[in-house]
Amino acid sequence: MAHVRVQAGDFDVGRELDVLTRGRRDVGALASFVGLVRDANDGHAIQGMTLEHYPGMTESALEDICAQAHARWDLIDTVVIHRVGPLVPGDRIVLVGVASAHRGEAFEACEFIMDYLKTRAPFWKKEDTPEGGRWVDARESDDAAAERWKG
Amino acid sequence: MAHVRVQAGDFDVGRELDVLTRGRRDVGALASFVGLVRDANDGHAIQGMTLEHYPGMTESALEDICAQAHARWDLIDTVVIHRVGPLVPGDRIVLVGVASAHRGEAFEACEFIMDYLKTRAPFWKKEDTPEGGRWVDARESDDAAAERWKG
Amino acid sequence: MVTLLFFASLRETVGLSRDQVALPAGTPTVASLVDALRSRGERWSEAFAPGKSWRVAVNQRMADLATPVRPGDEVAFFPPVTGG
Amino acid sequence: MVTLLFFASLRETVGLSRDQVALPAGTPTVASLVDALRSRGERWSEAFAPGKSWRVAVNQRMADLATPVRPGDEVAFFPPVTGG
Repeated sequence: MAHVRVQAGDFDVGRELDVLTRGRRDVGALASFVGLVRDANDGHAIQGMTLEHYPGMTESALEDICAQAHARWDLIDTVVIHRVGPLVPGDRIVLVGVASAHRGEAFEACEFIMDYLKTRAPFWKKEDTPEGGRWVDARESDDAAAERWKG
Repeated sequence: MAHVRVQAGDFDVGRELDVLTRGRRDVGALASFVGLVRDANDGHAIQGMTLEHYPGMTESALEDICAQAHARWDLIDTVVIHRVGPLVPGDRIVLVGVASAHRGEAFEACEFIMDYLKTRAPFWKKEDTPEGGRWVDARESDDAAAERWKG
Repeated sequence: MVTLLFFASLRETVGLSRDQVALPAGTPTVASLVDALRSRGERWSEAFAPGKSWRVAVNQRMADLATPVRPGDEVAFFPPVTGG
Repeated sequence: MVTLLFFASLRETVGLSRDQVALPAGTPTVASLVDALRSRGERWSEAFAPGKSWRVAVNQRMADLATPVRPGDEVAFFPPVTGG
Protein backbone atom coordinates (compact mmCIF):
# COMPACT_ATOMS: atom_id res chain seq x y z
CA MET A 1 0.00 0.00 0.00
CA ALA A 2 2.68 2.49 0.93
CA HIS A 3 6.47 2.45 0.66
CA VAL A 4 8.13 4.85 3.10
CA ARG A 5 11.89 5.34 3.44
CA VAL A 6 14.13 7.83 5.22
CA GLN A 7 17.70 7.67 4.00
CA ALA A 8 20.91 9.67 3.64
CA GLY A 9 21.59 8.63 0.05
CA ASP A 10 20.03 9.77 -3.20
CA PHE A 11 17.20 7.85 -4.88
CA ASP A 12 16.53 6.90 -8.52
CA VAL A 13 13.23 8.59 -9.43
CA GLY A 14 12.50 6.36 -12.42
CA ARG A 15 13.20 3.15 -10.55
CA GLU A 16 11.16 4.17 -7.49
CA LEU A 17 8.16 5.18 -9.59
CA ASP A 18 8.45 1.99 -11.61
CA VAL A 19 7.77 -0.01 -8.44
CA LEU A 20 4.29 1.53 -8.31
CA THR A 21 3.26 0.33 -11.77
CA ARG A 22 5.44 -2.65 -12.70
CA GLY A 23 3.44 -5.77 -13.58
CA ARG A 24 0.14 -3.95 -13.01
CA ARG A 25 -2.58 -3.30 -15.55
CA ASP A 26 -4.96 -1.27 -13.38
CA VAL A 27 -2.86 1.89 -12.93
CA GLY A 28 -4.04 4.64 -15.25
CA ALA A 29 -2.38 7.56 -13.49
CA LEU A 30 0.94 8.09 -11.73
CA ALA A 31 1.46 11.52 -10.19
CA SER A 32 4.75 12.37 -8.56
CA PHE A 33 6.68 15.14 -6.92
CA VAL A 34 10.39 15.65 -6.36
CA GLY A 35 11.62 18.41 -4.04
CA LEU A 36 15.18 19.68 -4.55
CA VAL A 37 17.63 21.97 -2.73
CA ARG A 38 17.72 25.44 -4.30
CA ASP A 39 20.70 27.78 -4.14
CA ALA A 40 18.57 30.59 -2.72
CA ASN A 41 15.77 30.76 -0.16
CA ASP A 42 14.02 33.73 1.46
CA GLY A 43 16.68 35.99 -0.04
CA HIS A 44 19.59 34.00 1.43
CA ALA A 45 22.27 32.37 -0.69
CA ILE A 46 22.34 28.67 0.17
CA GLN A 47 25.63 26.75 0.03
CA GLY A 48 24.12 23.61 1.47
CA MET A 49 21.83 22.36 4.18
CA THR A 50 21.56 19.65 6.79
CA LEU A 51 18.31 17.81 7.30
CA GLU A 52 17.73 16.67 10.86
CA HIS A 53 14.90 14.28 11.72
CA TYR A 54 13.37 12.31 14.59
CA PRO A 55 14.21 8.67 13.82
CA GLY A 56 11.27 6.37 14.36
CA MET A 57 8.66 9.08 14.54
CA THR A 58 9.55 10.26 11.03
CA GLU A 59 8.74 6.90 9.47
CA SER A 60 5.51 6.47 11.42
CA ALA A 61 4.41 10.03 10.59
CA LEU A 62 4.99 9.41 6.88
CA GLU A 63 3.19 6.06 7.04
CA ASP A 64 0.27 7.72 8.79
CA ILE A 65 0.08 10.44 6.11
CA CYS A 66 0.05 7.80 3.36
CA ALA A 67 -2.64 5.83 5.22
CA GLN A 68 -4.75 8.99 5.39
CA ALA A 69 -4.33 9.45 1.64
CA HIS A 70 -5.32 5.83 0.97
CA ALA A 71 -8.40 6.26 3.19
CA ARG A 72 -9.41 9.45 1.44
CA TRP A 73 -8.86 8.53 -2.22
CA ASP A 74 -9.04 5.31 -4.20
CA LEU A 75 -5.29 4.74 -4.57
CA ILE A 76 -3.38 1.70 -5.76
CA ASP A 77 0.04 2.42 -4.28
CA THR A 78 2.14 5.24 -2.84
CA VAL A 79 5.83 5.90 -2.22
CA VAL A 80 7.50 8.51 -0.03
CA ILE A 81 11.28 8.78 0.21
CA HIS A 82 12.90 11.57 2.23
CA ARG A 83 16.60 12.20 2.59
CA VAL A 84 18.38 13.33 5.78
CA GLY A 85 21.88 14.63 6.50
CA PRO A 86 23.98 17.07 4.48
CA LEU A 87 22.75 18.15 1.03
CA VAL A 88 23.87 20.71 -1.55
CA PRO A 89 21.92 22.78 -4.10
CA GLY A 90 20.62 20.58 -6.90
CA ASP A 91 20.27 17.55 -4.62
CA ARG A 92 16.95 15.77 -4.42
CA ILE A 93 15.31 15.94 -0.96
CA VAL A 94 12.02 14.14 -1.25
CA LEU A 95 10.01 11.95 -3.64
CA VAL A 96 6.27 11.38 -3.42
CA GLY A 97 4.61 9.08 -5.96
CA VAL A 98 0.95 8.09 -6.15
CA ALA A 99 -0.57 5.45 -8.45
CA SER A 100 -4.31 5.39 -9.06
CA ALA A 101 -6.80 4.44 -11.75
CA HIS A 102 -7.60 8.08 -12.53
CA ARG A 103 -5.56 11.25 -12.69
CA GLY A 104 -7.70 13.48 -10.49
CA GLU A 105 -7.18 11.24 -7.48
CA ALA A 106 -3.47 10.74 -8.16
CA PHE A 107 -2.80 14.49 -8.38
CA GLU A 108 -4.87 15.36 -5.30
CA ALA A 109 -3.35 12.63 -3.15
CA CYS A 110 0.18 13.59 -4.23
CA GLU A 111 -0.39 17.23 -3.24
CA PHE A 112 -2.07 16.15 0.01
CA ILE A 113 0.89 13.98 0.99
CA MET A 114 3.35 16.80 0.25
CA ASP A 115 1.27 19.36 2.18
CA TYR A 116 0.98 17.08 5.19
CA LEU A 117 4.63 16.02 5.03
CA LYS A 118 5.65 19.70 5.08
CA THR A 119 3.60 20.43 8.20
CA ARG A 120 3.48 17.13 10.13
CA ALA A 121 6.59 15.01 9.51
CA PRO A 122 9.46 15.71 11.94
CA PHE A 123 12.21 17.04 9.65
CA TRP A 124 14.13 20.28 10.15
CA LYS A 125 16.38 22.09 7.68
CA LYS A 126 19.44 24.04 8.69
CA GLU A 127 20.83 26.04 5.80
CA ASP A 128 24.48 26.98 5.34
CA THR A 129 24.62 30.59 4.19
CA PRO A 130 27.55 33.02 3.83
CA GLU A 131 26.32 34.51 7.16
CA GLY A 132 26.45 31.12 8.90
CA GLY A 133 23.97 28.39 9.80
CA ARG A 134 20.27 29.27 9.72
CA TRP A 135 17.37 27.11 10.81
CA VAL A 136 14.63 27.41 8.21
CA ASP A 137 11.44 28.96 9.56
CA ALA A 138 8.15 27.14 9.07
CA ARG A 139 6.04 28.90 6.44
CA GLU A 140 2.50 30.08 6.98
CA SER A 141 1.85 29.28 3.32
CA ASP A 142 2.62 25.62 4.09
CA ASP A 143 0.14 25.66 6.99
CA ALA A 144 -2.46 27.21 4.70
CA ALA A 145 -1.80 24.57 2.03
CA ALA A 146 -2.35 21.81 4.60
CA GLU A 147 -5.47 23.49 6.01
CA ARG A 148 -7.31 23.29 2.69
CA TRP A 149 -7.62 19.50 3.02
CA LYS A 150 -9.76 19.82 6.12
CA GLY A 151 -13.55 20.13 6.06
CA MET B 1 11.56 26.13 -22.16
CA ALA B 2 9.54 23.13 -23.32
CA HIS B 3 10.47 19.73 -24.69
CA VAL B 4 7.69 18.14 -26.74
CA ARG B 5 7.90 14.75 -28.42
CA VAL B 6 5.41 12.42 -30.12
CA GLN B 7 6.80 8.94 -30.60
CA ALA B 8 5.86 5.28 -31.00
CA GLY B 9 8.41 3.96 -28.54
CA ASP B 10 8.41 3.97 -24.74
CA PHE B 11 10.22 6.63 -22.70
CA ASP B 12 12.41 6.47 -19.60
CA VAL B 13 10.61 8.53 -16.94
CA GLY B 14 13.68 9.04 -14.75
CA ARG B 15 15.89 10.13 -17.63
CA GLU B 16 13.30 12.50 -19.10
CA LEU B 17 12.64 14.18 -15.74
CA ASP B 18 16.36 14.41 -15.10
CA VAL B 19 16.68 16.68 -18.15
CA LEU B 20 14.53 19.27 -16.35
CA THR B 21 16.82 19.54 -13.32
CA ARG B 22 20.31 18.37 -14.33
CA GLY B 23 23.01 20.98 -13.69
CA ARG B 24 20.47 23.43 -12.26
CA ARG B 25 20.37 24.84 -8.74
CA ASP B 26 17.18 26.91 -9.01
CA VAL B 27 14.64 24.08 -9.32
CA GLY B 28 12.91 23.45 -5.99
CA ALA B 29 9.94 21.48 -7.31
CA LEU B 30 9.45 18.91 -10.04
CA ALA B 31 5.87 17.71 -10.54
CA SER B 32 5.13 14.99 -13.05
CA PHE B 33 2.40 12.80 -14.40
CA VAL B 34 2.50 9.50 -16.27
CA GLY B 35 -0.65 8.14 -17.93
CA LEU B 36 -0.82 4.38 -18.57
CA VAL B 37 -3.09 1.96 -20.45
CA ARG B 38 -5.51 0.18 -18.07
CA ASP B 39 -7.00 -3.24 -18.74
CA ALA B 40 -10.54 -1.90 -18.24
CA ASN B 41 -12.33 1.31 -19.20
CA ASP B 42 -16.00 2.30 -18.97
CA GLY B 43 -16.84 -1.31 -18.11
CA HIS B 44 -15.06 -2.73 -21.17
CA ALA B 45 -12.18 -5.19 -20.96
CA ILE B 46 -9.24 -3.70 -22.84
CA GLN B 47 -6.80 -5.99 -24.66
CA GLY B 48 -4.92 -3.12 -26.23
CA MET B 49 -5.41 0.17 -27.98
CA THR B 50 -4.16 2.16 -30.94
CA LEU B 51 -3.41 5.84 -30.59
CA GLU B 52 -3.99 7.84 -33.76
CA HIS B 53 -2.84 11.44 -34.06
CA TYR B 54 -2.59 14.35 -36.47
CA PRO B 55 1.12 14.63 -37.28
CA GLY B 56 2.30 18.23 -37.25
CA MET B 57 -0.71 19.63 -35.47
CA THR B 58 -0.11 17.37 -32.47
CA GLU B 59 3.33 18.79 -31.82
CA SER B 60 2.24 22.39 -32.30
CA ALA B 61 -0.80 21.87 -30.04
CA LEU B 62 1.42 20.46 -27.29
CA GLU B 63 3.94 23.28 -27.70
CA ASP B 64 1.13 25.81 -27.49
CA ILE B 65 -0.21 24.22 -24.28
CA CYS B 66 3.27 24.34 -22.71
CA ALA B 67 3.67 27.97 -23.80
CA GLN B 68 0.36 28.81 -22.11
CA ALA B 69 1.60 27.14 -18.92
CA HIS B 70 4.89 29.07 -19.04
CA ALA B 71 2.94 32.32 -19.54
CA ARG B 72 0.61 31.57 -16.64
CA TRP B 73 3.08 30.30 -14.02
CA ASP B 74 6.72 30.98 -13.23
CA LEU B 75 8.15 27.75 -14.63
CA ILE B 76 11.74 26.77 -15.32
CA ASP B 77 11.21 23.93 -17.79
CA THR B 78 8.54 21.53 -19.04
CA VAL B 79 8.47 18.22 -20.90
CA VAL B 80 5.59 16.47 -22.68
CA ILE B 81 6.06 13.10 -24.37
CA HIS B 82 3.08 11.29 -25.91
CA ARG B 83 3.14 7.89 -27.56
CA VAL B 84 1.19 6.88 -30.68
CA GLY B 85 0.48 3.55 -32.37
CA PRO B 86 -0.41 0.22 -30.75
CA LEU B 87 -0.19 -0.10 -26.95
CA VAL B 88 -1.16 -2.78 -24.43
CA PRO B 89 -2.35 -2.54 -20.80
CA GLY B 90 0.48 -1.46 -18.52
CA ASP B 91 2.16 0.59 -21.26
CA ARG B 92 2.96 4.22 -20.60
CA ILE B 93 1.03 6.65 -22.84
CA VAL B 94 2.07 10.12 -21.77
CA LEU B 95 4.58 11.95 -19.56
CA VAL B 96 4.21 15.52 -18.37
CA GLY B 97 6.95 17.04 -16.22
CA VAL B 98 7.14 20.58 -14.83
CA ALA B 99 10.12 22.15 -13.03
CA SER B 100 9.64 25.29 -10.97
CA ALA B 101 11.08 27.01 -7.92
CA HIS B 102 8.00 26.21 -5.82
CA ARG B 103 5.68 23.23 -5.57
CA GLY B 104 2.34 25.04 -5.90
CA GLU B 105 3.21 26.27 -9.38
CA ALA B 106 4.70 22.96 -10.48
CA PHE B 107 1.61 20.99 -9.42
CA GLU B 108 -0.86 23.44 -10.95
CA ALA B 109 0.98 23.70 -14.26
CA CYS B 110 1.31 19.91 -14.51
CA GLU B 111 -2.43 19.45 -14.00
CA PHE B 112 -3.19 22.27 -16.42
CA ILE B 113 -1.05 20.72 -19.16
CA MET B 114 -2.73 17.32 -18.68
CA ASP B 115 -6.23 18.85 -18.69
CA TYR B 116 -5.52 20.82 -21.86
CA LEU B 117 -3.74 17.91 -23.55
CA LYS B 118 -6.81 15.74 -22.89
CA THR B 119 -9.18 18.22 -24.51
CA ARG B 120 -7.09 20.06 -27.12
CA ALA B 121 -4.30 17.86 -28.51
CA PRO B 122 -5.34 15.82 -31.57
CA PHE B 123 -4.99 12.24 -30.32
CA TRP B 124 -7.66 9.55 -30.57
CA LYS B 125 -7.78 6.17 -28.83
CA LYS B 126 -9.30 3.07 -30.37
CA GLU B 127 -9.55 0.26 -27.85
CA ASP B 128 -9.44 -3.45 -28.68
CA THR B 129 -12.14 -5.17 -26.65
CA PRO B 130 -13.54 -8.74 -26.82
CA GLU B 131 -16.47 -7.16 -28.72
CA GLY B 132 -14.17 -5.53 -31.30
CA GLY B 133 -12.62 -2.12 -31.84
CA ARG B 134 -14.15 0.80 -30.00
CA TRP B 135 -13.30 4.48 -30.39
CA VAL B 136 -13.07 6.02 -26.94
CA ASP B 137 -15.67 8.71 -26.29
CA ALA B 138 -14.54 12.11 -25.07
CA ARG B 139 -15.44 12.57 -21.41
CA GLU B 140 -17.46 15.45 -20.07
CA SER B 141 -15.36 15.22 -16.89
CA ASP B 142 -12.28 16.06 -18.98
CA ASP B 143 -14.03 19.10 -20.43
CA ALA B 144 -15.00 20.17 -16.92
CA ALA B 145 -11.41 19.71 -15.72
CA ALA B 146 -10.15 21.94 -18.54
CA GLU B 147 -12.87 24.55 -17.94
CA ARG B 148 -11.70 25.24 -14.39
CA TRP B 149 -8.53 26.94 -15.68
CA LYS B 150 -10.57 29.67 -17.36
CA GLY B 151 -11.56 32.90 -15.66
CA MET C 1 -7.99 23.36 -54.26
CA VAL C 2 -7.76 22.54 -50.59
CA THR C 3 -6.46 19.43 -48.84
CA LEU C 4 -8.94 17.61 -46.63
CA LEU C 5 -7.84 15.29 -43.83
CA PHE C 6 -10.04 12.94 -41.82
CA PHE C 7 -9.09 11.27 -38.54
CA ALA C 8 -10.25 8.50 -36.23
CA SER C 9 -13.94 7.48 -36.25
CA LEU C 10 -14.76 10.22 -38.74
CA ARG C 11 -12.14 8.83 -41.11
CA GLU C 12 -13.72 5.40 -40.80
CA THR C 13 -17.22 6.76 -41.41
CA VAL C 14 -16.30 8.58 -44.63
CA GLY C 15 -13.90 5.82 -45.67
CA LEU C 16 -11.16 8.27 -46.61
CA SER C 17 -8.18 9.76 -44.83
CA ARG C 18 -7.17 12.40 -47.34
CA ASP C 19 -8.69 14.21 -50.31
CA GLN C 20 -8.17 17.22 -52.54
CA VAL C 21 -11.22 19.29 -53.46
CA ALA C 22 -12.07 22.48 -55.30
CA LEU C 23 -13.40 25.22 -53.06
CA PRO C 24 -17.11 26.11 -53.23
CA ALA C 25 -17.84 29.39 -55.05
CA GLY C 26 -18.15 32.71 -53.24
CA THR C 27 -16.24 33.31 -50.01
CA PRO C 28 -15.82 29.76 -48.79
CA THR C 29 -15.86 28.91 -45.09
CA VAL C 30 -15.73 25.66 -43.15
CA ALA C 31 -19.56 25.75 -43.22
CA SER C 32 -19.83 25.91 -47.01
CA LEU C 33 -17.16 23.21 -47.34
CA VAL C 34 -19.10 20.90 -45.01
CA ASP C 35 -22.33 21.57 -46.95
CA ALA C 36 -20.55 20.44 -50.10
CA LEU C 37 -19.21 17.32 -48.36
CA ARG C 38 -22.67 16.34 -47.03
CA SER C 39 -23.94 16.13 -50.61
CA ARG C 40 -21.37 13.43 -51.43
CA GLY C 41 -23.63 10.65 -50.16
CA GLU C 42 -24.87 8.73 -47.18
CA ARG C 43 -21.54 8.19 -45.40
CA TRP C 44 -20.84 11.89 -45.63
CA SER C 45 -24.23 13.10 -44.51
CA GLU C 46 -23.95 10.66 -41.59
CA ALA C 47 -20.47 11.88 -40.62
CA PHE C 48 -21.59 15.51 -40.65
CA ALA C 49 -25.21 15.00 -39.53
CA PRO C 50 -26.72 17.76 -37.37
CA GLY C 51 -25.99 17.09 -33.72
CA LYS C 52 -23.00 14.92 -34.63
CA SER C 53 -20.00 16.01 -32.64
CA TRP C 54 -16.97 16.83 -34.80
CA ARG C 55 -14.09 19.25 -34.73
CA VAL C 56 -12.26 21.07 -37.50
CA ALA C 57 -8.78 22.50 -37.84
CA VAL C 58 -7.65 24.83 -40.63
CA ASN C 59 -3.92 24.76 -41.26
CA GLN C 60 -3.46 22.77 -38.05
CA ARG C 61 -5.20 25.30 -35.81
CA MET C 62 -8.59 24.68 -34.21
CA ALA C 63 -11.30 26.40 -36.23
CA ASP C 64 -15.11 26.59 -36.44
CA LEU C 65 -17.91 26.83 -39.00
CA ALA C 66 -17.23 30.50 -39.66
CA THR C 67 -13.52 30.10 -40.35
CA PRO C 68 -12.67 31.16 -43.93
CA VAL C 69 -11.00 28.60 -46.18
CA ARG C 70 -8.55 29.70 -48.87
CA PRO C 71 -6.88 27.87 -51.76
CA GLY C 72 -3.99 25.75 -50.50
CA ASP C 73 -5.38 25.41 -46.98
CA GLU C 74 -5.27 22.12 -45.09
CA VAL C 75 -8.66 21.42 -43.50
CA ALA C 76 -8.87 18.53 -41.03
CA PHE C 77 -12.04 16.96 -39.61
CA PHE C 78 -12.06 14.72 -36.56
CA PRO C 79 -14.07 13.68 -33.51
CA PRO C 80 -13.45 15.21 -30.05
CA VAL C 81 -9.93 14.29 -28.93
CA THR C 82 -9.24 11.46 -26.46
CA GLY C 83 -5.48 11.42 -25.85
CA GLY C 84 -3.57 11.51 -22.60
CA MET D 1 11.54 8.48 34.80
CA VAL D 2 10.81 9.71 31.28
CA THR D 3 13.13 10.17 28.33
CA LEU D 4 13.32 13.68 26.92
CA LEU D 5 14.47 14.38 23.36
CA PHE D 6 15.25 17.77 21.83
CA PHE D 7 15.58 18.50 18.12
CA ALA D 8 16.84 21.20 15.76
CA SER D 9 16.97 24.83 17.02
CA LEU D 10 15.38 23.82 20.34
CA ARG D 11 18.14 21.26 20.84
CA GLU D 12 20.72 23.98 20.20
CA THR D 13 19.03 26.41 22.61
CA VAL D 14 18.93 23.98 25.53
CA GLY D 15 22.32 22.49 24.59
CA LEU D 16 21.11 18.93 25.02
CA SER D 17 19.67 16.32 22.68
CA ARG D 18 18.60 13.72 25.23
CA ASP D 19 17.89 13.54 28.95
CA GLN D 20 16.24 11.34 31.58
CA VAL D 21 14.15 13.05 34.24
CA ALA D 22 11.88 12.11 37.13
CA LEU D 23 8.25 13.01 36.57
CA PRO D 24 6.75 15.92 38.53
CA ALA D 25 4.45 14.88 41.40
CA GLY D 26 0.68 14.52 40.97
CA THR D 27 -0.78 13.59 37.56
CA PRO D 28 1.96 14.85 35.28
CA THR D 29 1.19 16.30 31.85
CA VAL D 30 3.31 17.93 29.17
CA ALA D 31 2.44 21.27 30.84
CA SER D 32 3.80 20.30 34.26
CA LEU D 33 6.89 18.77 32.61
CA VAL D 34 7.56 22.01 30.73
CA ASP D 35 7.09 24.04 33.94
CA ALA D 36 9.77 21.90 35.56
CA LEU D 37 12.09 22.35 32.55
CA ARG D 38 11.69 26.15 32.57
CA SER D 39 13.08 26.27 36.10
CA ARG D 40 16.36 24.69 34.94
CA GLY D 41 17.84 28.04 33.97
CA GLU D 42 18.06 30.73 31.35
CA ARG D 43 18.49 28.52 28.25
CA TRP D 44 15.46 26.52 29.28
CA SER D 45 13.21 29.45 30.10
CA GLU D 46 14.23 30.93 26.74
CA ALA D 47 13.46 27.73 24.83
CA PHE D 48 10.03 27.46 26.40
CA ALA D 49 9.27 31.17 26.79
CA PRO D 50 5.62 32.20 26.41
CA GLY D 51 4.88 32.92 22.75
CA LYS D 52 7.79 30.74 21.64
CA SER D 53 6.64 28.29 19.02
CA TRP D 54 7.44 24.67 19.87
CA ARG D 55 5.87 21.28 19.33
CA VAL D 56 5.79 18.20 21.50
CA ALA D 57 5.39 14.50 20.76
CA VAL D 58 4.71 11.83 23.40
CA ASN D 59 5.80 8.34 22.37
CA GLN D 60 6.34 9.63 18.82
CA ARG D 61 2.83 10.96 18.40
CA MET D 62 2.01 14.67 18.23
CA ALA D 63 0.74 15.86 21.62
CA ASP D 64 -0.16 19.10 23.43
CA LEU D 65 0.09 20.70 26.86
CA ALA D 66 -2.76 18.62 28.26
CA THR D 67 -1.33 15.27 27.17
CA PRO D 68 -0.62 13.05 30.22
CA VAL D 69 2.94 11.79 30.70
CA ARG D 70 3.57 8.42 32.32
CA PRO D 71 6.73 6.68 33.54
CA GLY D 72 8.70 5.24 30.62
CA ASP D 73 7.27 7.69 28.08
CA GLU D 74 9.44 9.33 25.41
CA VAL D 75 8.71 13.05 25.27
CA ALA D 76 10.21 15.01 22.36
CA PHE D 77 10.34 18.80 21.98
CA PHE D 78 11.08 20.52 18.69
CA PRO D 79 10.31 23.61 16.57
CA PRO D 80 7.67 23.57 13.81
CA VAL D 81 8.76 21.11 11.12
CA THR D 82 10.40 22.23 7.87
CA GLY D 83 10.97 19.11 5.77
CA GLY D 84 9.95 18.38 2.20
